[in-house]
Amino acid sequence: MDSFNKVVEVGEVASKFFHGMTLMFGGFGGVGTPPTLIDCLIESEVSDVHLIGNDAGFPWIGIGKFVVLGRAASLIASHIGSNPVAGQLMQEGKLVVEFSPQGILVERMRAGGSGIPGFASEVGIGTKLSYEKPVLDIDGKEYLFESALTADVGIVHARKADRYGNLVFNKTAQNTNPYVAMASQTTIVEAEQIVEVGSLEPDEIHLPGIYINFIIPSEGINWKWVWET
Amino acid sequence: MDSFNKVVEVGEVASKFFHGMTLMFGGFGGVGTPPTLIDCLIESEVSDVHLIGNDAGFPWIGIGKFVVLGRAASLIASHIGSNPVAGQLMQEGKLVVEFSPQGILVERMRAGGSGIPGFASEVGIGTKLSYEKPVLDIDGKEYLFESALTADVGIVHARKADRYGNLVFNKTAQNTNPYVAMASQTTIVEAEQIVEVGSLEPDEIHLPGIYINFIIPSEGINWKWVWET
Amino acid sequence: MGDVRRMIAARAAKEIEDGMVVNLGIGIPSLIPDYLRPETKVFFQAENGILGMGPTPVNNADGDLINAAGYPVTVVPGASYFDSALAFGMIRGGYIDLSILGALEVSAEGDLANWLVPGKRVPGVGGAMELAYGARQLIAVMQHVGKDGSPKIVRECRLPLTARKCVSRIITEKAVFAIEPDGLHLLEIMEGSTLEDIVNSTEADLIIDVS
Amino acid sequence: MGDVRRMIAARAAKEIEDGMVVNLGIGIPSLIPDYLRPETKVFFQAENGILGMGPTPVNNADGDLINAAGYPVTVVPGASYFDSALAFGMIRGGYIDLSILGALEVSAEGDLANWLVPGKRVPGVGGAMELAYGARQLIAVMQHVGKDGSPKIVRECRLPLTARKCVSRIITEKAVFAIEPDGLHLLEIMEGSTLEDIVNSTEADLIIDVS
Repeated sequence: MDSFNKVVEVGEVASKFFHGMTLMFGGFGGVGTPPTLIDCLIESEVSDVHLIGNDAGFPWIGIGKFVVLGRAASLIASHIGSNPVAGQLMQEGKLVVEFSPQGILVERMRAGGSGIPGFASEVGIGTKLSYEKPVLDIDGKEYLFESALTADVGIVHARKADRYGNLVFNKTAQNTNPYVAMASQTTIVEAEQIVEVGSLEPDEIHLPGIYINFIIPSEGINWKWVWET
Repeated sequence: MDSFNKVVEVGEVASKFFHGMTLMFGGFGGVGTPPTLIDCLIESEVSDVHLIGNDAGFPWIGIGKFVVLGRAASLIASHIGSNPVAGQLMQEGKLVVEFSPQGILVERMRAGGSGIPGFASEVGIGTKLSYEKPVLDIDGKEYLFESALTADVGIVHARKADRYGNLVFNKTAQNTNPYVAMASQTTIVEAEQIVEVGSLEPDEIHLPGIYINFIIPSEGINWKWVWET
Repeated sequence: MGDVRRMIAARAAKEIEDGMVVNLGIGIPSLIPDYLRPETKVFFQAENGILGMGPTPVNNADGDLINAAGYPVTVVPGASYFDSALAFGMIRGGYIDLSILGALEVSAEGDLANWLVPGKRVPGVGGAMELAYGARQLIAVMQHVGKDGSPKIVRECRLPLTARKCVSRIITEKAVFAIEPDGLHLLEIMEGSTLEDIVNSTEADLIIDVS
Repeated sequence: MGDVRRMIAARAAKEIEDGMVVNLGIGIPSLIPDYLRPETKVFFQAENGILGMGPTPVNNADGDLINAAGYPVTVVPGASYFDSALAFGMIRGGYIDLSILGALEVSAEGDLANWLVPGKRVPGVGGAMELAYGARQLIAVMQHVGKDGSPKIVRECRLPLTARKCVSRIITEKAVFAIEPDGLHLLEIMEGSTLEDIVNSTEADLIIDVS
């Protein structure tokens, strides 16, 4: 592989998905979730997938399109309220859901991508979410230990990518994407625009291409947002 | 104070420095250390200062200009090799130095500014630097606990600031500056250029102005770099 | 009921002062900006990555410019975009002056329950725990009693907690309360309500500061 | 001595393969780019915040564009700038393919000592511990023996450690070694040196793979 040209056809990345994989996805309520890669995942027919991401999307938006097919075995997320099918699968015992406070979740992704095994937190102490977490006693104070999260495959979305994988995000579509890229063994980015190496300003790059393995061109958003319906 | 116009005269910020304060400074070998604020600190005559920053600068560059005056009581840094006077003060027992691995140091600043009490690390395990750190045992694995760092006052440097304190850094002068701003109770930025609120693109801002308390105009670098001498 | 929610939002808007950075939760808090004096200088933060959020766009909504509830917004001059880790770093780090969140129950000591009703639909916790932990000041807004008439301002929360001792003020359609070290103070009786009604519909003991 | 250092750098340059991301330490490693084939596609990372560092500028050095040793550099097409936390996140996270660091002592098991000589000037550890921890492959470069002729490739390091079991290869002016689970392998004898000389000036036991 030429590390200075990571652009491939959508068809080529389908083989990166595998049965039983841990898959981390960028996005917040579907915004910043890569639509073309979601369809590619659905078409790949892999199942028993362990998902990690901010939320469960909506039944017809983002990762939600995959969740409703029942091919995810588990999900680590901060909420699933926007996807009632996810809640139903959870109640039926078909989807194991672990809730993490939203910022703690993205911080755990960052830790996983930055060689930090975990961190201390006071968020959620004494609540239902803290029961299974190790408790640290540091100088007489108690903290929860929040462990790093990593994934086999990460799918992210960017406004622009150069062929090395340097990324520029757009507005609030950045959200968890940088950390998904860092924490995943194999990271695939879907970019709205692909440009030549050297055409992005070094100071305008939000995420260096070192974290990216494959780049595919986006076919654009193919769902209706809640506020459009 | 008008939070939408934090620009003040240099003279006004001198009163923010105080005897015995913990002062965090941005910069890496003096690059990205604010020269006008360093002079302001020197003129303020405060002493017994507890410094936190990447390194001790050079005797005539960056924080080094202050360190050589003997008015710092302690320094947490990753190295002091470029400032022999700092080494001498340390040997004489006049400056207490705590070494932290370079990336762990900036990560501790980030933790301090992000409400994270500390984090687990494997860097430096079994070395001289690990002796006094708490050891965590998580699922049978041992980690060092690296505690968050915070400061009373932080001094940072930026290429551009708008009057709210939104910052744009220049090239490698960014380094530790964002984290110094986050981890300090009162953060003063010295900017090469000050622009009106609304004239920076929301996606070009490297650090949101929420972290900034005061902005002063820079009078420019007033030292010779090593490679210029 | 819409009127009740708008009445609470209008009262909560008065808590927002010039120069504040404010994070508003979903539900009733999202109605608050409609009741701000237009000259108020305030920056709204959205935990998905905006500081300086503006009103809903009149047209040309941008699918990449969304608030934390998933709806299109605009930005004001001086706004910045950032990733979610920085957004929550701001929140946990104490940089949000005020957060106004919807609530299911609040205790006399300021414990907040707002994320989970056992046996009902499970939405998940979202960012509420971190706002409760990190915001310098937290105001809980809610209807004074449940649909069955049961009090929501209670001695001890029965629902799973979001965070302990985090709420400093409660605003309902009947009253405004402050939580102080010595207990729950009744600060203000809203128009259309009475002291007797408030005492009867509040489980927690009250220190009455109004005449 | 300059020639010895350049000889080591020239040999180390051959370890850099197309497509790698490489972090070079100060001292001998900083001389390596001079010996790369110009067509090598490599990205140099600097831990102060550059990916895609280029050569020293011929003129118009920029005080804000500096390598980790404090000297002016340029950037190549595709370069990016970032803060030090991200720079070290990359390093600890295993995104640096190869780091080449100067060394004071290396043990037969790959323990590295390169930051502190007790009783001498105390420079501090800088970023060495993290490069030793995180780089996928770590090559130590150094002169084969100390100024007093004492071996620097030792059974156990006497100097304070930077990290345990991190070095995979050692390059000196006399030889190239690989550290494998079964011990220290002599891979290559440099021009001007002999097997006898290497054995005599190396404290650690050798597995000799050269004829």
